[in-house]
Amino acid sequence: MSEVFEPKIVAFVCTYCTYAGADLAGTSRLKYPSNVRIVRLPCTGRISPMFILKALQKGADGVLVSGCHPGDCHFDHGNYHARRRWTVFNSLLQFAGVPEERVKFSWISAAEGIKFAELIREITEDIRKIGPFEEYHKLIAETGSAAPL
Amino acid sequence: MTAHNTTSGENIYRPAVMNIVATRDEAPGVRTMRLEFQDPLELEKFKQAYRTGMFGLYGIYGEGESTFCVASPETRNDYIECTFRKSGRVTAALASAEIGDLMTFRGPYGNRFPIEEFHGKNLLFIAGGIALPPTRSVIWSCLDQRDKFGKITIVYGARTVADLVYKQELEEWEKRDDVELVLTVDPGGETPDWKHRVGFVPTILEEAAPAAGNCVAVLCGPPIMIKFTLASLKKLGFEEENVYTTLENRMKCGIGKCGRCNVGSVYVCKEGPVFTAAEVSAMPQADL
Amino acid sequence: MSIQEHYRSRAKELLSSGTVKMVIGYGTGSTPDRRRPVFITSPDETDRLVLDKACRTNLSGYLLREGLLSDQKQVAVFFNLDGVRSLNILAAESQLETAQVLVLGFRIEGEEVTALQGERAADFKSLIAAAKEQRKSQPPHELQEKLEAMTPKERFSFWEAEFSRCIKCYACRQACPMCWCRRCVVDNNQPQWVNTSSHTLGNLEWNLLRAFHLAGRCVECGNCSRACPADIPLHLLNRRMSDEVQGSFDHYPGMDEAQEPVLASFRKDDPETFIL
Amino acid sequence: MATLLYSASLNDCIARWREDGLMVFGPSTAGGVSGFREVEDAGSLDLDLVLTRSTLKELFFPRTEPMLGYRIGKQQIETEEFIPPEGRRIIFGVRPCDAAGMQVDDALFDWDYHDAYWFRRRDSSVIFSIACTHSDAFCMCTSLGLAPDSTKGSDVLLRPLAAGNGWKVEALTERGENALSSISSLLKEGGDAPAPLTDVPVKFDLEACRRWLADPENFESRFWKEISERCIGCGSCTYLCPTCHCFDIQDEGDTYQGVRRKNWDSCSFSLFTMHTSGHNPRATQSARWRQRIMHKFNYFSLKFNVNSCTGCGRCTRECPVDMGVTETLQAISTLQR
Repeated sequence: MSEVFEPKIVAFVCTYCTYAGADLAGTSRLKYPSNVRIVRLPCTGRISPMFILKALQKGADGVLVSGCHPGDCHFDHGNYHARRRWTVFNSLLQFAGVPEERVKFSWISAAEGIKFAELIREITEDIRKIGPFEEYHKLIAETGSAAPL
Repeated sequence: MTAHNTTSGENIYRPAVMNIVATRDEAPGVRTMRLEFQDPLELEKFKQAYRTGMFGLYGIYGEGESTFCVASPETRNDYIECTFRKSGRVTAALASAEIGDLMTFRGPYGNRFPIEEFHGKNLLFIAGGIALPPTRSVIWSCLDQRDKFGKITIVYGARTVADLVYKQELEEWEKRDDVELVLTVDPGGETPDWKHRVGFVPTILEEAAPAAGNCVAVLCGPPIMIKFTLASLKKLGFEEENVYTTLENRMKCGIGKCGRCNVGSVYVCKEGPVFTAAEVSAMPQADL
Repeated sequence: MSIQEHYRSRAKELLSSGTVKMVIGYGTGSTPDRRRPVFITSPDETDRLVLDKACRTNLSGYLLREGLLSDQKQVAVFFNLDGVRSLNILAAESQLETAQVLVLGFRIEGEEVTALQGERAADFKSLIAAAKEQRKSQPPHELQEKLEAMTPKERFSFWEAEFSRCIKCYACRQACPMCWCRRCVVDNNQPQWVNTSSHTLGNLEWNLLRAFHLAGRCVECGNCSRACPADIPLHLLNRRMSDEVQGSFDHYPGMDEAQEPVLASFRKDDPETFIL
Repeated sequence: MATLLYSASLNDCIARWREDGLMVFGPSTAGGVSGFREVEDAGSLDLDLVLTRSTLKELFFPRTEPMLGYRIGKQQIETEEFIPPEGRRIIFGVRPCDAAGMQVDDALFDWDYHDAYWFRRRDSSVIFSIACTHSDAFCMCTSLGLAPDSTKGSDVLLRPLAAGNGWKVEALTERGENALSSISSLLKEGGDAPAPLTDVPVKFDLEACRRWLADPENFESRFWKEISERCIGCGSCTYLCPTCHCFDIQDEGDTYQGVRRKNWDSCSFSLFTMHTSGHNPRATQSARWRQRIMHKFNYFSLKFNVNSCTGCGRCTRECPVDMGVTETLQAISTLQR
């Protein structure tokens, strides 16, 4: 019997909104898949595209980057800067052939525990449908290093 | 996978596994570790090969390897001591390793101090800052067979009192009556209770050095100190052939392949790291 | 007078009068079809300067040579419009002052090389503005269109094959006038974000990261593609990035030296259709 | 009478070798870039190229190769050695300059410490070189004391026939003889005339250059700065050189498991010699170009009695700013001592 594929997803989130939203999802006992590993950062402005590449390098099947809604940034405009970077990096990834389902971006506030749970569910299901990121995993395997995720 | 302690002897890039058995913080960011070979065969090979002056590549898998001298003398070759400053990726990892952790050693490589040629002579050791370790291995090699040498003088300086390394050994040497120890710190680096000298090594050396006749000098330090100290030694009448120093260049392989440590045509890893001042003078100075 | 003669005599003038201390231009290469950068410091040497349709290299990177501009003296450089744009970006990014750079401007169109009017970066503003408009209506790049039409999987294998040839010689970076970092991110090892090894994964990471770092800064001069010994169509990545910043933020890099870097600025109403 | 291999039989030769369990490599083009790749038939070979873009070196010293795999436990470190397998290989259609490069690096990789990564591949490969009947503006083997039909580093030398239908075959080593014996039935005897070799003009006086380089007075000559002024410090000349062998050792993975790799590195890179302290013995691009030239034509020959340049001309051919060994040595030949 073949093993059921469990997508490995890394979420880079800002601590003020999305992390708080995830926390709320937890304290509200909302159920969402345990496939996501959350990496908490001070602000989406701190989330470099290199983080996304690193997650993929370590074997992630999907990545979520999420922070405060525009206008809500704790540091006033960190997420506006992040948005421009995402726009550019997202189109670069797609041009390079990384399917859009694999790298997602969202705004989730501290009050949106439900949105967080639903989004994680949705992303996990989407990736489950398209399967492991085999093209990338093949490249990792060629390096001889393991993908420890 | 094969366990590491089966030696194949074939792969020149494969390091030996070492147990960290002791560590000592010497100065801010500077640490000494004592390492023991996990594999007795590797220890045997080391004992056969190691002579004072040689160096090794110390490593942590996942971070890489870094080159520094073997700070322990050939007269005490059951273990390896190394002293390093935390400054890059590998040394940062080594600095956070603890007693009982494993690390790697590849070597010993390079040439040695011709200690038997020093027999019957007076010895002058000069070191600055973190460069005491390579000098220290020669000092102990000589102190461990003290009767073979004449007068021994050690001139050691650092920027500040806190930057002096091997403080316990300095105390030990100070107490011995067969060693003259001259300690100095740069002006401004002294503490209120500092009872030794204050001044730069070349200046202090000119005041404290023994006569140049029948004397060999061993000099290690940062390039700028070497430059001025060599001038002082010249003034004191030392022949370049009687002054030994070590060169330290960036290395990856340590065995003459990777191509980065050469000064002119001299591969520091194979033909060094020990050179006489005369040999260093013959190198293209712009490449140092 | 041919454009080459025109600029030779202008260079001679500039050097003899002491207006500039150096002219960076093109000279003959090791074969008849090659041109190489030359650095002229004496008015007697200006006849070494060549200007024709083979002069493609963007020379602005040389302006950042250590110490070259530190004495406040001026340097004249042969630039096409891309070159002037890269000069503006270097100024916008505080790498140099345009007051120290005198532009010997030219344009290559087919077989014809013509002089551009003006000698200061700011003189080319309207030409650059026109180039911006022109870029909006430029015909699509054939290979780029083909790629866009592929499935992600096909695109991934296309790039996988291309990047597998990369030898990590960093000629793209070294040839790029915009890659002025003293220490490149790939050379930082604490942490080591990108694999330095030249396996396909390391190559992919490197090339994507470089393309990202050039987004909104690339003037599409083509230095990287010409330098690449593995013939990887690097310009396609940069071109795609340029499309993106122009389409999404109306940003055309190198308009003038006051232009804000696109990824260091924002508008509250920037588009965000892809954000959930 | 001489031993001949007709082009028409080449496909059968390749098939025979492959049946014998050998891998066959040769010049071929992929993605517009030529290099040595494994081929299954003669049709995939690009034997008309003056030279491949990438060198033969890559088959012996890959641009990145795993050396050791490691897995770290509490009390022991397990390692796995990735010494290349001894799969036997025929490398067909090598140019004599590339083959000569093999011998240059043999000396280095055997200098007191025997590098198994290099020699396992050397020992299991048979190099079939083809003498050159055409060359381009960048070729300069004759300036280095080599020739379009040099035999250094080759196991078999093939001389193209005038009719263009095959090669005159000459075994140079035992390895070469063995490789020929397995295809002996496909070889013919005949008196066909070989084609004339290409004429590669001598471009500089090597001995004069070496004398100039050996003079310590010239180490800090202004010449170095002037000749390297346009160098952008990329590694393409070193990476495409058939003899450049500098490398880096890099760990990939984490502190639990991963791979230690040997990666190409280049003396052109500013960080190559940079000390942790920030001191850099070769801090300028001119110092680095000097190192490259000195290493090839002075240091290496002092140590191993051979120049580490075989005159392939790739450094100039592929240089983004049209520099290279040729220009520098030509300039040195004309310098007044």
